[in-house]
Amino acid sequence: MENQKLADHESLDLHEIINFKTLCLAKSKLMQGLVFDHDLRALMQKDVEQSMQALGELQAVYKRAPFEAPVPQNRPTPILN
Amino acid sequence: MNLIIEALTGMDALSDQVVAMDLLISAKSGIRNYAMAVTESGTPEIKEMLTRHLEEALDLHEQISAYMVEKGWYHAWDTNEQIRLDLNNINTALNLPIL
Amino acid sequence: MNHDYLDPINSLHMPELADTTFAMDLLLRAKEGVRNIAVALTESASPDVRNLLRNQLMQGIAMHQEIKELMINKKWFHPYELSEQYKLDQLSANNTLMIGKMNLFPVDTNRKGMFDRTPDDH
Amino acid sequence: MNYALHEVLEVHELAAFKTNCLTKSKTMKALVSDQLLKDIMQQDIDVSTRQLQEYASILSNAKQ
Repeated sequence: MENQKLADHESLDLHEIINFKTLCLAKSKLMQGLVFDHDLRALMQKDVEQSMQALGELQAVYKRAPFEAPVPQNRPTPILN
Repeated sequence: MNLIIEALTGMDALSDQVVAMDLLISAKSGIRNYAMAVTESGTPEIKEMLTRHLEEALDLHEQISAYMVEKGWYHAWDTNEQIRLDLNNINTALNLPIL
Repeated sequence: MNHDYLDPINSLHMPELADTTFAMDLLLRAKEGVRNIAVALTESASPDVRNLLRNQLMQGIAMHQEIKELMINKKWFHPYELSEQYKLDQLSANNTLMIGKMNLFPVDTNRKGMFDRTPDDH
Repeated sequence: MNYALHEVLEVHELAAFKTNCLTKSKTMKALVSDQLLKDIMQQDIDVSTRQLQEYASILSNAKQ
Protein backbone atom coordinates (compact mmCIF):
# COMPACT_ATOMS: atom_id res chain seq x y z
CA MET A 1 0.00 0.00 0.00
CA GLU A 2 2.81 2.37 0.97
CA ASN A 3 4.31 2.36 -2.51
CA GLN A 4 1.11 2.15 -4.51
CA LYS A 5 0.52 4.88 -7.10
CA LEU A 6 -2.09 7.51 -6.26
CA ALA A 7 -5.30 7.98 -8.22
CA ASP A 8 -5.35 10.79 -10.80
CA HIS A 9 -7.86 12.98 -8.99
CA GLU A 10 -6.22 12.71 -5.59
CA SER A 11 -2.88 13.64 -7.12
CA LEU A 12 -4.42 16.80 -8.55
CA ASP A 13 -5.85 17.74 -5.18
CA LEU A 14 -2.47 17.14 -3.57
CA HIS A 15 -1.02 19.52 -6.15
CA GLU A 16 -3.52 22.20 -5.04
CA ILE A 17 -2.88 21.62 -1.34
CA ILE A 18 0.90 21.54 -1.65
CA ASN A 19 0.95 24.85 -3.52
CA PHE A 20 -1.40 26.41 -1.00
CA LYS A 21 0.64 25.14 1.96
CA THR A 22 3.87 26.35 0.37
CA LEU A 23 2.45 29.86 0.02
CA CYS A 24 1.13 29.76 3.59
CA LEU A 25 4.50 28.71 4.93
CA ALA A 26 6.29 31.47 3.01
CA LYS A 27 3.82 34.08 4.24
CA SER A 28 3.87 33.01 7.89
CA LYS A 29 7.64 32.87 7.85
CA LEU A 30 8.15 36.27 6.22
CA MET A 31 5.40 38.06 8.13
CA GLN A 32 7.04 37.19 11.43
CA GLY A 33 9.56 39.87 10.56
CA LEU A 34 6.77 42.44 10.33
CA VAL A 35 4.53 41.75 13.34
CA PHE A 36 4.78 43.69 16.59
CA ASP A 37 2.69 41.59 19.00
CA HIS A 38 4.60 38.75 20.70
CA ASP A 39 1.64 36.38 21.01
CA LEU A 40 0.82 36.75 17.34
CA ARG A 41 4.43 36.14 16.43
CA ALA A 42 4.52 33.01 18.59
CA LEU A 43 1.37 31.70 16.94
CA MET A 44 2.86 32.37 13.51
CA GLN A 45 5.97 30.45 14.52
CA LYS A 46 3.77 27.56 15.60
CA ASP A 47 2.03 27.73 12.22
CA VAL A 48 5.43 27.69 10.48
CA GLU A 49 6.47 24.57 12.37
CA GLN A 50 3.18 22.79 11.76
CA SER A 51 3.21 23.79 8.09
CA MET A 52 6.76 22.50 7.61
CA GLN A 53 5.78 19.17 9.13
CA ALA A 54 2.59 19.01 7.06
CA LEU A 55 4.32 20.03 3.84
CA GLY A 56 7.00 17.37 4.34
CA GLU A 57 4.34 14.69 4.81
CA LEU A 58 2.44 15.88 1.74
CA GLN A 59 5.63 15.85 -0.36
CA ALA A 60 6.35 12.27 0.69
CA VAL A 61 2.90 11.17 -0.46
CA TYR A 62 3.07 13.31 -3.62
CA LYS A 63 6.05 11.20 -4.76
CA ARG A 64 3.51 8.49 -5.58
CA ALA A 65 1.62 10.66 -8.09
CA PRO A 66 1.28 9.03 -11.52
CA PHE A 67 2.99 12.06 -13.11
CA GLU A 68 5.98 11.93 -10.72
CA ALA A 69 9.27 12.98 -12.36
CA PRO A 70 12.90 13.63 -11.32
CA VAL A 71 13.21 17.08 -9.71
CA PRO A 72 16.03 19.29 -11.09
CA GLN A 73 18.20 21.49 -8.90
CA ASN A 74 16.82 24.76 -10.31
CA ARG A 75 13.92 25.91 -12.40
CA PRO A 76 14.79 24.88 -15.96
CA THR A 77 14.84 28.36 -17.57
CA PRO A 78 15.86 31.55 -15.78
CA ILE A 79 13.45 34.45 -16.45
CA LEU A 80 15.65 37.13 -17.98
CA ASN A 81 14.91 40.19 -20.00
CA MET B 1 -37.69 -1.40 -6.41
CA ASN B 2 -41.33 -1.60 -7.34
CA LEU B 3 -41.59 -4.20 -10.10
CA ILE B 4 -43.89 -2.15 -12.32
CA ILE B 5 -41.65 0.89 -12.15
CA GLU B 6 -38.64 -1.33 -12.77
CA ALA B 7 -40.20 -2.78 -15.84
CA LEU B 8 -41.33 0.61 -17.09
CA THR B 9 -38.00 2.33 -16.60
CA GLY B 10 -35.60 -0.52 -17.24
CA MET B 11 -33.74 0.55 -14.11
CA ASP B 12 -33.81 -2.82 -12.35
CA ALA B 13 -30.05 -3.36 -12.52
CA LEU B 14 -29.13 0.27 -12.06
CA SER B 15 -31.21 1.31 -9.11
CA ASP B 16 -28.79 0.35 -6.34
CA GLN B 17 -26.00 2.06 -8.21
CA VAL B 18 -28.04 5.24 -8.58
CA VAL B 19 -28.94 5.24 -4.90
CA ALA B 20 -25.34 4.59 -3.85
CA MET B 21 -24.11 7.37 -6.14
CA ASP B 22 -26.68 9.73 -4.63
CA LEU B 23 -25.45 8.84 -1.16
CA LEU B 24 -21.83 9.40 -2.23
CA ILE B 25 -22.65 12.82 -3.67
CA SER B 26 -24.57 13.74 -0.52
CA ALA B 27 -21.64 12.65 1.65
CA LYS B 28 -19.27 14.74 -0.47
CA SER B 29 -21.33 17.90 -0.33
CA GLY B 30 -21.92 17.21 3.36
CA ILE B 31 -18.16 17.23 4.02
CA ARG B 32 -17.76 20.48 2.10
CA ASN B 33 -20.71 22.06 3.93
CA TYR B 34 -19.36 21.00 7.32
CA ALA B 35 -15.86 22.29 6.57
CA MET B 36 -17.43 25.67 5.73
CA ALA B 37 -19.54 25.68 8.87
CA VAL B 38 -16.74 24.61 11.23
CA THR B 39 -14.61 27.55 10.14
CA GLU B 40 -17.55 29.91 10.67
CA SER B 41 -18.41 28.78 14.18
CA GLY B 42 -16.84 30.13 17.34
CA THR B 43 -19.01 29.00 20.25
CA PRO B 44 -17.16 25.93 21.61
CA GLU B 45 -20.36 23.89 21.92
CA ILE B 46 -21.25 24.42 18.25
CA LYS B 47 -17.68 24.02 17.03
CA GLU B 48 -17.32 20.74 18.91
CA MET B 49 -20.60 19.44 17.51
CA LEU B 50 -19.79 20.42 13.93
CA THR B 51 -16.31 18.88 14.11
CA ARG B 52 -17.92 15.65 15.28
CA HIS B 53 -20.45 15.80 12.43
CA LEU B 54 -17.63 16.46 9.98
CA GLU B 55 -15.90 13.28 11.15
CA GLU B 56 -19.15 11.35 10.81
CA ALA B 57 -19.59 12.65 7.26
CA LEU B 58 -16.00 11.54 6.50
CA ASP B 59 -16.81 8.07 7.86
CA LEU B 60 -19.92 7.82 5.69
CA HIS B 61 -17.98 8.95 2.63
CA GLU B 62 -15.27 6.39 3.33
CA GLN B 63 -17.82 3.62 3.76
CA ILE B 64 -19.88 4.36 0.69
CA SER B 65 -16.88 4.90 -1.60
CA ALA B 66 -15.31 1.63 -0.44
CA TYR B 67 -18.64 -0.07 -1.10
CA MET B 68 -18.83 1.40 -4.61
CA VAL B 69 -15.23 0.47 -5.42
CA GLU B 70 -15.96 -3.09 -4.34
CA LYS B 71 -19.11 -3.21 -6.49
CA GLY B 72 -17.18 -1.91 -9.51
CA TRP B 73 -19.27 1.27 -9.70
CA TYR B 74 -16.37 3.54 -8.90
CA HIS B 75 -12.92 3.19 -10.47
CA ALA B 76 -10.70 5.54 -8.51
CA TRP B 77 -7.45 4.23 -9.95
CA ASP B 78 -8.54 3.72 -13.54
CA THR B 79 -9.73 6.95 -15.11
CA ASN B 80 -10.43 5.32 -18.49
CA GLU B 81 -12.58 2.65 -16.95
CA GLN B 82 -14.40 5.33 -14.94
CA ILE B 83 -15.07 7.35 -18.09
CA ARG B 84 -16.44 4.26 -19.84
CA LEU B 85 -18.78 3.69 -16.91
CA ASP B 86 -19.80 7.36 -16.88
CA LEU B 87 -20.69 7.27 -20.57
CA ASN B 88 -22.73 4.14 -19.98
CA ASN B 89 -24.63 5.77 -17.12
CA ILE B 90 -25.20 8.93 -19.15
CA ASN B 91 -26.76 6.86 -21.92
CA THR B 92 -28.97 4.98 -19.49
CA ALA B 93 -30.18 8.26 -17.99
CA LEU B 94 -30.77 9.82 -21.43
CA ASN B 95 -32.76 6.82 -22.60
CA LEU B 96 -35.05 6.70 -19.58
CA PRO B 97 -38.64 7.17 -20.66
CA ILE B 98 -40.37 10.23 -19.25
CA LEU B 99 -43.37 9.04 -17.28
CA MET C 1 -5.15 61.41 6.41
CA ASN C 2 -2.86 62.33 3.53
CA HIS C 3 -1.05 60.64 0.70
CA ASP C 4 2.49 61.18 1.90
CA TYR C 5 3.85 57.90 3.24
CA LEU C 6 6.74 59.70 4.92
CA ASP C 7 4.43 61.88 7.02
CA PRO C 8 4.83 60.72 10.66
CA ILE C 9 1.10 61.23 11.30
CA ASN C 10 0.48 58.07 9.27
CA SER C 11 2.50 55.94 11.68
CA LEU C 12 0.06 56.64 14.54
CA HIS C 13 -1.23 53.28 15.87
CA MET C 14 0.72 51.55 13.12
CA PRO C 15 1.65 48.42 15.14
CA GLU C 16 -2.02 47.78 15.92
CA LEU C 17 -3.06 48.33 12.31
CA ALA C 18 -0.33 46.12 10.92
CA ASP C 19 -0.93 43.29 13.36
CA THR C 20 -4.70 43.21 12.80
CA THR C 21 -4.01 42.88 9.09
CA PHE C 22 -1.49 40.08 9.54
CA ALA C 23 -3.69 38.25 12.01
CA MET C 24 -6.68 38.53 9.67
CA ASP C 25 -4.54 37.17 6.85
CA LEU C 26 -3.46 34.26 9.02
CA LEU C 27 -7.08 33.57 10.01
CA LEU C 28 -8.29 33.61 6.41
CA ARG C 29 -5.47 31.30 5.34
CA ALA C 30 -6.28 28.87 8.15
CA LYS C 31 -9.93 28.90 7.09
CA GLU C 32 -9.06 28.43 3.43
CA GLY C 33 -6.72 25.59 4.40
CA VAL C 34 -9.45 23.72 6.28
CA ARG C 35 -11.79 24.04 3.31
CA ASN C 36 -9.11 22.96 0.82
CA ILE C 37 -8.23 19.87 2.80
CA ALA C 38 -11.90 18.94 3.21
CA VAL C 39 -12.39 19.16 -0.55
CA ALA C 40 -9.26 17.08 -1.15
CA LEU C 41 -10.53 14.50 1.32
CA THR C 42 -13.72 14.03 -0.71
CA GLU C 43 -11.51 13.19 -3.69
CA SER C 44 -8.92 10.95 -2.09
CA ALA C 45 -9.12 7.20 -2.27
CA SER C 46 -5.85 5.85 -0.84
CA PRO C 47 -6.28 4.98 2.85
CA ASP C 48 -2.95 6.43 3.97
CA VAL C 49 -3.55 9.67 2.07
CA ARG C 50 -6.97 9.93 3.70
CA ASN C 51 -5.40 9.39 7.11
CA LEU C 52 -2.77 12.05 6.53
CA LEU C 53 -5.32 14.58 5.28
CA ARG C 54 -7.70 13.80 8.11
CA ASN C 55 -5.02 14.49 10.71
CA GLN C 56 -4.05 17.70 8.96
CA LEU C 57 -7.72 18.70 8.77
CA MET C 58 -8.15 18.34 12.53
CA GLN C 59 -4.88 20.19 13.11
CA GLY C 60 -6.06 22.95 10.79
CA ILE C 61 -9.35 23.30 12.66
CA ALA C 62 -7.44 23.57 15.96
CA MET C 63 -5.08 26.18 14.51
CA HIS C 64 -8.01 28.18 13.14
CA GLN C 65 -9.61 28.14 16.58
CA GLU C 66 -6.39 29.27 18.24
CA ILE C 67 -5.93 32.21 15.86
CA LYS C 68 -9.55 33.25 16.32
CA GLU C 69 -9.24 33.15 20.12
CA LEU C 70 -6.08 35.23 19.99
CA MET C 71 -7.81 37.80 17.81
CA ILE C 72 -10.83 37.93 20.11
CA ASN C 73 -8.60 38.33 23.18
CA LYS C 74 -6.69 41.17 21.52
CA LYS C 75 -10.01 42.79 20.49
CA TRP C 76 -9.09 42.53 16.82
CA PHE C 77 -12.11 40.42 16.02
CA HIS C 78 -15.66 40.65 17.39
CA PRO C 79 -17.82 37.76 16.16
CA TYR C 80 -20.39 38.37 18.87
CA GLU C 81 -20.69 42.18 18.61
CA LEU C 82 -21.40 42.80 14.97
CA SER C 83 -21.36 46.61 15.23
CA GLU C 84 -17.90 46.50 16.79
CA GLN C 85 -16.76 44.27 13.95
CA TYR C 86 -18.40 46.62 11.46
CA LYS C 87 -16.33 49.56 12.75
CA LEU C 88 -13.10 47.54 12.44
CA ASP C 89 -14.03 46.40 8.93
CA GLN C 90 -14.68 49.94 7.73
CA LEU C 91 -11.59 51.36 9.43
CA SER C 92 -9.19 48.83 7.97
CA ALA C 93 -10.81 49.12 4.53
CA ASN C 94 -10.41 52.92 4.65
CA ASN C 95 -6.86 52.65 5.82
CA THR C 96 -5.88 50.19 3.16
CA LEU C 97 -7.61 52.30 0.51
CA MET C 98 -5.46 55.19 1.64
CA ILE C 99 -2.32 53.05 1.34
CA GLY C 100 -3.53 51.95 -2.08
CA LYS C 101 -3.48 55.56 -3.26
CA MET C 102 0.10 56.13 -2.08
CA ASN C 103 3.03 55.97 -4.48
CA LEU C 104 5.04 53.53 -2.38
CA PHE C 105 7.61 52.36 -4.89
CA PRO C 106 8.59 55.37 -7.00
CA VAL C 107 11.80 53.84 -8.35
CA ASP C 108 12.08 51.09 -10.95
CA THR C 109 11.68 47.71 -9.26
CA ASN C 110 13.16 45.61 -12.05
CA ARG C 111 16.10 43.96 -10.33
CA LYS C 112 16.20 40.98 -12.66
CA GLY C 113 19.69 41.72 -13.99
CA MET C 114 21.12 41.10 -10.53
CA PHE C 115 20.17 37.43 -10.45
CA ASP C 116 21.42 35.97 -13.70
CA ARG C 117 24.85 34.78 -12.49
CA THR C 118 26.61 33.63 -9.34
CA PRO C 119 29.01 36.06 -7.60
CA ASP C 120 32.03 34.22 -9.01
CA ASP C 121 31.00 35.05 -12.58
CA HIS C 122 31.42 38.79 -12.08
CA MET D 1 -29.16 34.97 21.96
CA ASN D 2 -26.04 33.13 23.13
CA TYR D 3 -24.66 32.31 19.66
CA ALA D 4 -23.11 34.52 17.01
CA LEU D 5 -25.42 35.32 14.11
CA HIS D 6 -23.27 33.73 11.44
CA GLU D 7 -23.07 30.40 13.26
CA VAL D 8 -26.83 30.25 13.62
CA LEU D 9 -27.09 30.85 9.89
CA GLU D 10 -24.58 28.06 9.22
CA VAL D 11 -26.51 25.65 11.41
CA HIS D 12 -29.68 26.65 9.57
CA GLU D 13 -28.04 25.82 6.23
CA LEU D 14 -26.78 22.48 7.50
CA ALA D 15 -30.19 21.66 8.95
CA ALA D 16 -31.83 22.28 5.58
CA PHE D 17 -29.22 20.14 3.82
CA LYS D 18 -29.46 17.32 6.36
CA THR D 19 -33.26 17.35 6.34
CA ASN D 20 -33.09 16.81 2.61
CA CYS D 21 -30.55 13.99 3.02
CA LEU D 22 -32.56 12.24 5.71
CA THR D 23 -35.76 12.41 3.68
CA LYS D 24 -33.96 10.99 0.66
CA SER D 25 -32.23 8.21 2.60
CA LYS D 26 -35.49 7.20 4.27
CA THR D 27 -37.47 6.99 1.03
CA MET D 28 -34.71 5.60 -1.16
CA LYS D 29 -33.85 2.82 1.25
CA ALA D 30 -37.10 1.19 0.15
CA LEU D 31 -35.87 1.07 -3.45
CA VAL D 32 -32.62 -0.73 -2.63
CA SER D 33 -32.18 -4.47 -2.95
CA ASP D 34 -28.58 -4.99 -1.81
CA GLN D 35 -28.39 -5.74 1.93
CA LEU D 36 -25.01 -4.10 2.49
CA LEU D 37 -26.19 -0.87 0.90
CA LYS D 38 -29.36 -1.06 3.01
CA ASP D 39 -27.18 -1.33 6.14
CA ILE D 40 -25.07 1.68 5.19
CA MET D 41 -28.24 3.68 4.54
CA GLN D 42 -29.77 2.65 7.86
CA GLN D 43 -26.60 3.81 9.59
CA ASP D 44 -26.78 7.11 7.70
CA ILE D 45 -30.42 7.48 8.77
CA ASP D 46 -29.50 6.90 12.43
CA VAL D 47 -26.60 9.35 12.37
CA SER D 48 -28.57 11.99 10.45
CA THR D 49 -31.49 11.68 12.85
CA ARG D 50 -29.26 12.37 15.83
CA GLN D 51 -27.53 15.25 14.05
CA LEU D 52 -30.85 16.83 13.13
CA GLN D 53 -32.03 16.60 16.73
CA GLU D 54 -28.87 18.45 17.79
CA TYR D 55 -29.56 21.18 15.21
CA ALA D 56 -33.16 21.46 16.36
CA SER D 57 -32.07 22.05 19.95
CA ILE D 58 -29.50 24.68 18.91
CA LEU D 59 -31.96 26.46 16.67
CA SER D 60 -34.61 26.56 19.37
CA ASN D 61 -32.01 27.94 21.80
CA ALA D 62 -31.12 30.60 19.26
CA LYS D 63 -34.73 31.66 18.74
CA GLN D 64 -35.35 34.92 20.57
